[in-house]
Amino acid sequence: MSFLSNDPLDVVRVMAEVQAPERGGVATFLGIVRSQQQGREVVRLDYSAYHEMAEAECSRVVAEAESRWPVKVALRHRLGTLKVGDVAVVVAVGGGHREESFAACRHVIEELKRRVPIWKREYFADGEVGWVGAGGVDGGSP
Amino acid sequence: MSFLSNDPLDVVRVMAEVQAPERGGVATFLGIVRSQQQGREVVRLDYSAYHEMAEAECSRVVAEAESRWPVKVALRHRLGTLKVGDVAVVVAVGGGHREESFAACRHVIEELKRRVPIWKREYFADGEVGWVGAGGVDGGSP
Amino acid sequence: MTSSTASGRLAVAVRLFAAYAEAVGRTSVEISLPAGATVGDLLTEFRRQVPAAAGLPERPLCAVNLSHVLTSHRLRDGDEVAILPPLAGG
Amino acid sequence: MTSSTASGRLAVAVRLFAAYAEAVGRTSVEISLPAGATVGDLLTEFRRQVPAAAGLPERPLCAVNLSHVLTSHRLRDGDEVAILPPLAGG
Repeated sequence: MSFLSNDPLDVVRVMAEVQAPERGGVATFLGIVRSQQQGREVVRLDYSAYHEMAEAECSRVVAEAESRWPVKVALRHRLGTLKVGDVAVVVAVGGGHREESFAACRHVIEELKRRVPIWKREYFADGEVGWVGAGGVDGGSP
Repeated sequence: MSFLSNDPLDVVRVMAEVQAPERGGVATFLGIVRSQQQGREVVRLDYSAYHEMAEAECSRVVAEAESRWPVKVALRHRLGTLKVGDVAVVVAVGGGHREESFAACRHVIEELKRRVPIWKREYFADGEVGWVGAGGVDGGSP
Repeated sequence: MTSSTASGRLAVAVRLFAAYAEAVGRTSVEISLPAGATVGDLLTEFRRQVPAAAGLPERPLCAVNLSHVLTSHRLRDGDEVAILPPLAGG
Repeated sequence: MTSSTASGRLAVAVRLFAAYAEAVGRTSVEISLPAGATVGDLLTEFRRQVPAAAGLPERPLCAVNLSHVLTSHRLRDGDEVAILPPLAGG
């Protein structure tokens, strides 16, 4: 199974992956391409990744969440060119209780942003193009 | 618009109601009929409501969340006979930032459980039938 | 709904749902109370007039005109009062 | 990938992505280092050999063999080292 996809994400299918008769609460997060970034109008985005590591890191993030909470996690991130309104990431978590599902869902999206090597290039309405970055400190992560 | 429905909930449609170009994060919660309740096997549930008040209270819960956070909220609860695996409730929240979407989504499901007059009758595999209740204290709420 | 403010009394419609409707065997009961009566007074009068309500909890969740209220809430003529079993939505 | 442990040196493949690949003008560079070298040593040597890397931050996010590491991480012959621009997934 791959966590990365160049095709539009099938949100319903990702949510279905974590549903089961013993899991009463499904928490889901969709990250969607916004029309504005820091007040500037975005036309489209290009997402790219260090594929092998992004897959490995997604797998670790999911495994960690599933060992910390009694839940099932599904995670998918889209790559390539996305337009405003497109779904860039889906995190779906099914658990017996909503507290766990919410906590794990939140954790997975935070860890994805912090650890998974994915980059995005923004194309603005004024013609400018730029890489999006959030920091970049020593050796970084976990 | 009605928050209560006797028909199966259209999760995709409810999620679509809160998506917009300026809302980059959509948090969703699905409450699903579990196969087990306190270790007993459930066959089906009947949900009923004090309709007029349930609609009014859902409306207030949504309005409160939308005034507390800069988000759009969609809420739907199913009534009638549901079988294991059916979706009983959908809360979808779209916001500019995921913190707000998660916080509002969690808030709405908690308030719904605490305030909206909906009841459920469980039909167990062993033939027993019972009303589900979580407490019932003085004049209760908000 | 009987209007009886002229007589210094008020009339309210009591609605019952789910487990409570089943226990009492009715979904609605009209109750007459002295002016100034509270939801707590209504509960007392309701139990007196409806013996089948004896099994309801001492202080159930109550709503007036579609909003949750405390038992200290003062009633007005024509109010719709609901006695709510423990909620179980979601 | 050149194996050179016999000579007391090690060879690693440095991979570059996104903004850094663009800045340096390459996606991969082979670097030879003394045995026992750390990721920090690699960064120093990399900047020396690849002048276009001067614009990279002093202490970028680094990964070895698909896992995040600190710059104190000791390298082994044949490691794949990635210098990662600020992450922007989600």
